[in-house]
Amino acid sequence: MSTTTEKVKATLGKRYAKEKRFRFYGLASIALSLLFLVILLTDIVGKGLPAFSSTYIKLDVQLDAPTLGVSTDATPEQLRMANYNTAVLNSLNTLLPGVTDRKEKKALKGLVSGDAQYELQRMVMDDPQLIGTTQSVWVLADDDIDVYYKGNIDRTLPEGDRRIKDFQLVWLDKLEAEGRIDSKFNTTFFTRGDSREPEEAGILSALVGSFYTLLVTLSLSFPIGVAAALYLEEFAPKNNFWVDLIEVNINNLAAVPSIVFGLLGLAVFIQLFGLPRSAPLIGGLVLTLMTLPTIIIASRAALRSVPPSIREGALGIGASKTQTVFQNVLPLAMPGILTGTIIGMAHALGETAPLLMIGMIAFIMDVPDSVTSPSTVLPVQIYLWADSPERAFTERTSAAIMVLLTFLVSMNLIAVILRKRFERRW
Amino acid sequence: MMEATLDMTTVAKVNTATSGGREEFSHTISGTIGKPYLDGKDAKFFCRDVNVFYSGDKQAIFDVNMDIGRNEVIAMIGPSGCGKSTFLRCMNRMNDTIEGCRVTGDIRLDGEDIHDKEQDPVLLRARVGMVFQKPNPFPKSIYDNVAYGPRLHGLAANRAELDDIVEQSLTKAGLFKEVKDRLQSPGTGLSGGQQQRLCIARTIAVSPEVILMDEPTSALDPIATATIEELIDELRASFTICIVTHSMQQAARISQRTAYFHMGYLVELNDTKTVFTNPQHQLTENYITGRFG
Amino acid sequence: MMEATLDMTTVAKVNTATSGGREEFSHTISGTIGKPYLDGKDAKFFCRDVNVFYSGDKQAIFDVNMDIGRNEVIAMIGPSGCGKSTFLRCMNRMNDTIEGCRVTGDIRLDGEDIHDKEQDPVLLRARVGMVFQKPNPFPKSIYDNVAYGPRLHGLAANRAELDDIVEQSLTKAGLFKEVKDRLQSPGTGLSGGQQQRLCIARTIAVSPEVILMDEPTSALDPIATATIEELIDELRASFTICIVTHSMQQAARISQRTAYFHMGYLVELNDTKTVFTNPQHQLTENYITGRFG
Amino acid sequence: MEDMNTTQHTSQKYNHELEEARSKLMTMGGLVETQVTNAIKALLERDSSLGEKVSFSDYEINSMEVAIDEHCAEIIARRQPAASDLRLLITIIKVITDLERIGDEAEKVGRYAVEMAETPTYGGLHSSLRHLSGHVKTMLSETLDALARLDVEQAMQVVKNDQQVDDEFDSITRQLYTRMLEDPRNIKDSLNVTWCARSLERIGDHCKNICEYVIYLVKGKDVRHTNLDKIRETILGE
Amino acid sequence: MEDMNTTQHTSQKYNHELEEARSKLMTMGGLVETQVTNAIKALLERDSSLGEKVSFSDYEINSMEVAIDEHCAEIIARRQPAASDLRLLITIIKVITDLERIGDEAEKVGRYAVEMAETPTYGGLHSSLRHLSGHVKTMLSETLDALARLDVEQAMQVVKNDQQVDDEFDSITRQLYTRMLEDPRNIKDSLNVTWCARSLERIGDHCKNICEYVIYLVKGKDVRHTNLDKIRETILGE
Amino acid sequence: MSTLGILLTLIVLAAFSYYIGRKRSLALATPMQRGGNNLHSLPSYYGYLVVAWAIIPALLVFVLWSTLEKPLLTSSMMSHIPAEYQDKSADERSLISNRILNLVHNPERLATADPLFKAAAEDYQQMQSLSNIIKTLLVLALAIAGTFIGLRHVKPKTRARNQVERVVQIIMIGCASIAILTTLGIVFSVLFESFRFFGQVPATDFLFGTHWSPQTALRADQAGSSGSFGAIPLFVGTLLISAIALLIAVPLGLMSAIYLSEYASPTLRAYAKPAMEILAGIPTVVYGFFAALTVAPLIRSMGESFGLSVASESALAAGLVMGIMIIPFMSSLSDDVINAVPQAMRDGSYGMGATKSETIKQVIIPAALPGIVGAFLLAASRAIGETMIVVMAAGLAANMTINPLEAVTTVTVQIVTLLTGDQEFDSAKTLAAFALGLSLFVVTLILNVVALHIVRKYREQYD
Repeated sequence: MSTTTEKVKATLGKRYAKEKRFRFYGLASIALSLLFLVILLTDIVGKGLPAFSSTYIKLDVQLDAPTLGVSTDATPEQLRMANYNTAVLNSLNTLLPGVTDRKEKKALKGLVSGDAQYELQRMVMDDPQLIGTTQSVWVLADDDIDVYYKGNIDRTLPEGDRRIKDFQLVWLDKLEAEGRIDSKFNTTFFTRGDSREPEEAGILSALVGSFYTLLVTLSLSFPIGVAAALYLEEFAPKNNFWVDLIEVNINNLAAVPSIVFGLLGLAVFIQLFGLPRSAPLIGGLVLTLMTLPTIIIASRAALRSVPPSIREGALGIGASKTQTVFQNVLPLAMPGILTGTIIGMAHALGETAPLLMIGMIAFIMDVPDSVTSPSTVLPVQIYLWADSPERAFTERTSAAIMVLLTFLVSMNLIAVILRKRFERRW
Repeated sequence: MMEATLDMTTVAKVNTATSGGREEFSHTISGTIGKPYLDGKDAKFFCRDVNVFYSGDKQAIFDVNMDIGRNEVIAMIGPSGCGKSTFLRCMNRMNDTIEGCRVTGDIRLDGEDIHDKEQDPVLLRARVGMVFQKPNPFPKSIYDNVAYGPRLHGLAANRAELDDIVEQSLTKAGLFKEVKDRLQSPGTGLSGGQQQRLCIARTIAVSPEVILMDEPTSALDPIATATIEELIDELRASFTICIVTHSMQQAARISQRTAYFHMGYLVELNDTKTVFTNPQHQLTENYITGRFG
Repeated sequence: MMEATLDMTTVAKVNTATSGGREEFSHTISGTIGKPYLDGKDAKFFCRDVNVFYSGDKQAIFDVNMDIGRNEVIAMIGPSGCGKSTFLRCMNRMNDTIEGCRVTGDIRLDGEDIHDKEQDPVLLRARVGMVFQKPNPFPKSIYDNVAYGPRLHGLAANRAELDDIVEQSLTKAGLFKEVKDRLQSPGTGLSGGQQQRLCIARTIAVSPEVILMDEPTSALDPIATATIEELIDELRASFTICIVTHSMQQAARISQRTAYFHMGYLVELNDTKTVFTNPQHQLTENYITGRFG
Repeated sequence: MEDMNTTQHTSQKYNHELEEARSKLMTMGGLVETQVTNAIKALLERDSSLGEKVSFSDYEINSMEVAIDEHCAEIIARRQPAASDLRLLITIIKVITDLERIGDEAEKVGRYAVEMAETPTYGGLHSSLRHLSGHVKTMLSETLDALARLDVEQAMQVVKNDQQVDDEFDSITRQLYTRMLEDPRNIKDSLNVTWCARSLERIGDHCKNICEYVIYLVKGKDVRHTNLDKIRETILGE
Repeated sequence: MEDMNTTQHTSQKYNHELEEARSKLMTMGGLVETQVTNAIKALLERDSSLGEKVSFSDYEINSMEVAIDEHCAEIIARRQPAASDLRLLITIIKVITDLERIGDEAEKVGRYAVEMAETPTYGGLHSSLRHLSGHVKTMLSETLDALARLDVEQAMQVVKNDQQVDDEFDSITRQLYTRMLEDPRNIKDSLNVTWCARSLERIGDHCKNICEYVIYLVKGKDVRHTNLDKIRETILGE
Repeated sequence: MSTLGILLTLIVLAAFSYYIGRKRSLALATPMQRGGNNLHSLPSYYGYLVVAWAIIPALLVFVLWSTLEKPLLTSSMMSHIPAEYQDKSADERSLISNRILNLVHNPERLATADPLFKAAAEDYQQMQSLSNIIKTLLVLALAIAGTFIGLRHVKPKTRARNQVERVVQIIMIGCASIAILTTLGIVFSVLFESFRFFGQVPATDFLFGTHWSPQTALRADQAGSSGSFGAIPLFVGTLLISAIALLIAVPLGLMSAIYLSEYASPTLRAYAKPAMEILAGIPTVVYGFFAALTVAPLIRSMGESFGLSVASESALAAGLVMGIMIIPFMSSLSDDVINAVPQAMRDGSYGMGATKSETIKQVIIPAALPGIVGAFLLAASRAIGETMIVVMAAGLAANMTINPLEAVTTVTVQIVTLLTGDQEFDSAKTLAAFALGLSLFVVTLILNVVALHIVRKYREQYD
């Protein structure tokens, strides 16, 4: 046996031990990273799941004309201004009679959400014939009650430490015994805009706002991004000062903190051009500038992955540069470009900081109807709710996060599928 | 015109690259030895004083003069970096696509100056097709690959005509039998040699007059190489073929004339038989016999 | 042992791939023709009934039997996909690094079973070096490239010894003169041929007994190729060399014995002279003479 | 490998080139055979014009030799032949030398035929000469046949027959010697007959050489300067 | 290309192989020269033992021919030579055939020398034979010299000299004829001398062939069967 | 016509002009053998050429008009209001113009408006509709005229393809230049406001001051009325949180990448990689939420159980979560650079008898080092610029400390705090945000440029 063999043999044990250790570090890193992910997701889901149901209380409301102050033939305007509040109060009083204490009275009214009277309003305006009848209506319970029923308020705590007092508990037990309390799927969350009252707060306006914002972003950044990438990758002269400058700029912009884009939007779009604040248009513009580099870089990578032999082949047959690029290179790069675009859109969808700068942080109840009307977006909504102290808002924040993540995951999934599907052609 | 250029005396002191360093050689290149010129009638391409410069002052080709005959296979050989590929790419102006590449001199295809302002490089490339080192079928169906050129240049008035062109081109490229049942399957699914023949079919489809081939078999195994070589010989009947190859054996096998390039100079251009049995220039002899330094 | 394996009669009906489709050939491969076995004393490698399977049931190598002699250059040739590279990679268990690859049979290096549990692939690879198709110097200095192996295996006790090993290895690889003034410059800065010689020097530095080469010149031009071939001939004095090449001419030039593989079978293993002037098997003859179908 | 490779090269052109070399060889063989036949005919039938024709026709064979040599060199340079192809080319290169020499000998016989046309008879020599030349003619045509069909058996037969030719030549020589002793006037004629017989014998030798090349070509084994039993052993035994 | 390629191949082994082929050729040439010298010496000095030695030594040359042929075939198969290298190998293949034939002729001369050792004198023929053999010896040694030095000038000289040898052979034939007429007892000896002269003449022919190959090797032009003026024109004029 | 209407009309016109352009070229062509003709370009290019003539001038005018319309109309309106308003300060005048525009957009309020404003508003409305009509007519006329001019260019000899391609290329250049405009926009907007800030607060105070309290007093006589703008505590805070984040992300990310690309089985890779990508796809606001509501309390309670005092908004919580956020960023960048190392390099090392970890440590990492350094710098840049996590999980108190258990604030937090809510654009407080933005931009710019340079050099090595 040669000396080499002997020398090598002498070191082998140590080398294999090192190998094992190194391997373990790698595995541990992955495990740890994924553990974080699991903790994060379980935490959010655990917190957010309850928000998809809400507690309702059944009231028997007498819709008599005098109480409401209107008759069946009242104009819609009159119907709208009618006094539904009293009707709700009355029905509560009937359910739980004998409440006299001022504090308790206030608490009694607070059993149901402020939305109860609007629920009645909608019913009556839909069908004025209801006036004069007594209707059994499920109305939203107050957020504290909701939280209680989801088991997040501990009855065993001293009274002073909990938001629901003993007398309220008595009422609730009574109502529950009568079968007047039930938990239903929380449609409000998806059909309403923001609200100061957690039980009435929904994400619809934010969703629509996000949709408009993304629409603007996509319709600007995709064509511009692809055109820019095409130019830089296929047409631009090499070693040209301006082209290098553009390249450096794009690469740099991709890594500039998003908040700086917010500053740009604030200073240029709002102050200089005087465009309306809080509008999806501005949000979209800012996000366009922000996602453009991502799309350009992804598109360029996709273009670059198309082998040069394809270009040479087409040129060699007598296709012009432009024909080559548009007929041969671009279609091949499209899956990559689309993947990049979807990922860019996903980033844009999750982006918060620059939108704070341009005032999309406003409290918006109404669903925006155009790209210029004031609106907010989903992540900003999350940010706003996360700041609210109510326990019920925490729930809804998590729920909103779940909705947001669902969107993001599905977008990423589409991107992955797209990539998988078309990668095979190479 | 022959007399005018024959007395050109570009005497250049040539450094032959050795694999290690550089060693000065005493051989000089003064004009081109052999038979670089043909009768005016026979010449398809006519190249005089072709010089190519890369970005800056780097000169890649020095005063190359040659005629390329109708229906001949002319092979260009020489060590790496000798400029054979660069020269080939002058002929359909593919060098235009390279940044900073400048070509001077007179190159005529059937008497027309290809560098003329009126001459559109795109049209030129339809007349002078090119086949590349790596088979590069487009990731489309076999049919669409071949139909690409005719569509591009509007050569077929209708579908039937296009079908006809595709079939003829594939047949000429010796591929029709093998693929006729799967014209709609992707061209990238073929084997390497078939892909290269597909690329040849694609080039033929626009009925070029000249086909340039840049090491068309260097990515293929010996079997596929043999098939392509055989095909080239058959194509000679209809096209003029210029082929760059790093395998001198290949040049020996398939060409009628062989051009030996050395450091940007065309050292010798002669009948292939002469080049391989009795080369006239010492540099050619050294290269052919494997005396590299 | 020779008797035991000689009467093996793996009669296989072979489909020879034609570039177009597949055509049935009437030639059968029954054992290996020629001189696959050497005297026990002379054999460095001893391979019996080697089979290689890729993931699933795909078999790449069928019952290969051969001996490889001390200080000989054995060349393996055959059409693409014939299994020559796969077989080569059995010999230093590089196939272990491929997912789902399984090797059966008896391969012995100096009588030791390389698949033995006691046998360590790391140690084996120190004894059986490998040079690859593409020159792959590490992105380190020339010195560090060569010193990589000795450092890895702790072959040098001190700096002076290491210097010595590096110089000797570079000298043997015919590179020392060219790089001695720039040992600290990166290995990737060398030319292709020099890079490949650097890789050879790197392999030599751990004083292997056998060097496997997998198409070591396929990425190089003829000049660099000639230098490497010359080097291989010189290295034969100290090492046993197995080389896979797709160029039969190369096999003819550098080897003492040539093995012809066909569709996973070792068809013929014979003195190179015999293989190239008077091959014994029809398949070998067909391949050598360019009758591919 | 039992037989010559009969499958086709992938390169049709290569096939064609080899085929051409072979057919040129056969053409040359045919030409040589005609020369020999004519020379013998001129000799035996004292046809001086035919003899003259033979002696002037040699240049054709010569130029064919040069052309075939060149063709083979070109194929070697361009095709890098190996194995049977290479053996074929080397065989051709070797064989044509012998064919050319056969041609030369035929030319000589032709020249002597012209000279001897005047002589009334060769006496008893005529039949011996006829015998020898018949033998040589057969040998040549068998040789060319073996070459065309690459028939090892036949080639070996020819190699064997050469001994007979040599023996016949010896007997002719002896007869001539006797004849010269008998009558000095016969000396000139006898000498001419000797030269002719000598040439015919040499043609036999060349045929033997050619057949040895045929064996080499087919079997890949060089059997020149080996005795017949050994050849048989080498080719068939092993 | 004015001269033969003297630079080295990148492959030392290739150089070595070619060098070996050439040196084997020269060795064979030397051997043949010795044979011829010895045969002539045996003939002229009536040394029968030397004659015997010559006739037994031919097998060496024969086996060398086979070995060189094989070596050249191997180089062609393994190295795919082109240009001057290829011409060198083809030349060697061709030249050794001629050398072998020269050896054969020497053997014959040796055999006749043994036979003729008994004869007291060749009469006046002795000096003619000495003259002829001197000429042939010079021619052979010049040929080998031209081959070794690839000297075209000298080769052309040899080609030219062949005519002289032929002339001398003719004169010897005439003398022998006269001698035989004079005294029939001389016939046997004279015939033997004729055979020897004939062999020597053939050696001259082979030398001429070899020199023509040398010209082909160096100049790449085949000058066989061309007359001398034309050769000069082809080689030097163009 | 409304904007949408005009655009739709243009699209219809474009389709029409394409059709006739193409048709016309075919009509002019003379057929040659084998289906070809004597046109320079394919017929569709002639169609596109006509489209370009029809659309581009019209579109340019349209965009120009639309941009200039509003400022021009406003200024003309302002020049029509009575002189006494003309003398007012710029702020007040802008207030007035806003009120008038408000009226214009809400016509139902016109009835109750100040007659003066009402007149102006009505005037404005008239001018606006007039302008709209002119715009519509002009655009359509240009489009039609363009179509005709374009048609005149349809001749067999016209190099339609070349011309169309030139137009396409110019459009692409325009798109690519947007990147420059964006950078310029950032630089100028941030610089401009920063200069105004430094006009009020000396740059040295900003850069070297150690006290940050931007709240300007409500009343002039309050102490520290001008606020203090020493940014050092912010920088320290930013660096502290970033350092914590990188300390977590770099080793974990790098080792994960190594394991995934070199060791992991295909199955593990198939699951672990997308899982890591999910981590990367989670919006920062979610991390912020997680940090503020889950991690921070957890750290606090854990710290308390060890008897340490931990701030409820500790740097550690923010840094930790930020680290988690950056792990996939780091790992995917490292993965890229590791995969860029050619397989041949690995084979070379294995062939020498190196173990996997030796190959990784001695060949792959050194080969990938520049790329990894680049990835590290990019990760650092990302950490420094990260906003939402720190806004939600880090404090507002500008403590100068390197104790990770205390609350610190960062540059981005301060920008958000200063710029959300009501702002006056002239106050130092608001402008300070831009100054902070400038420093943030400059720092990340330097990091990015250096990192990208390194990465680019690295890539070139293996391309």
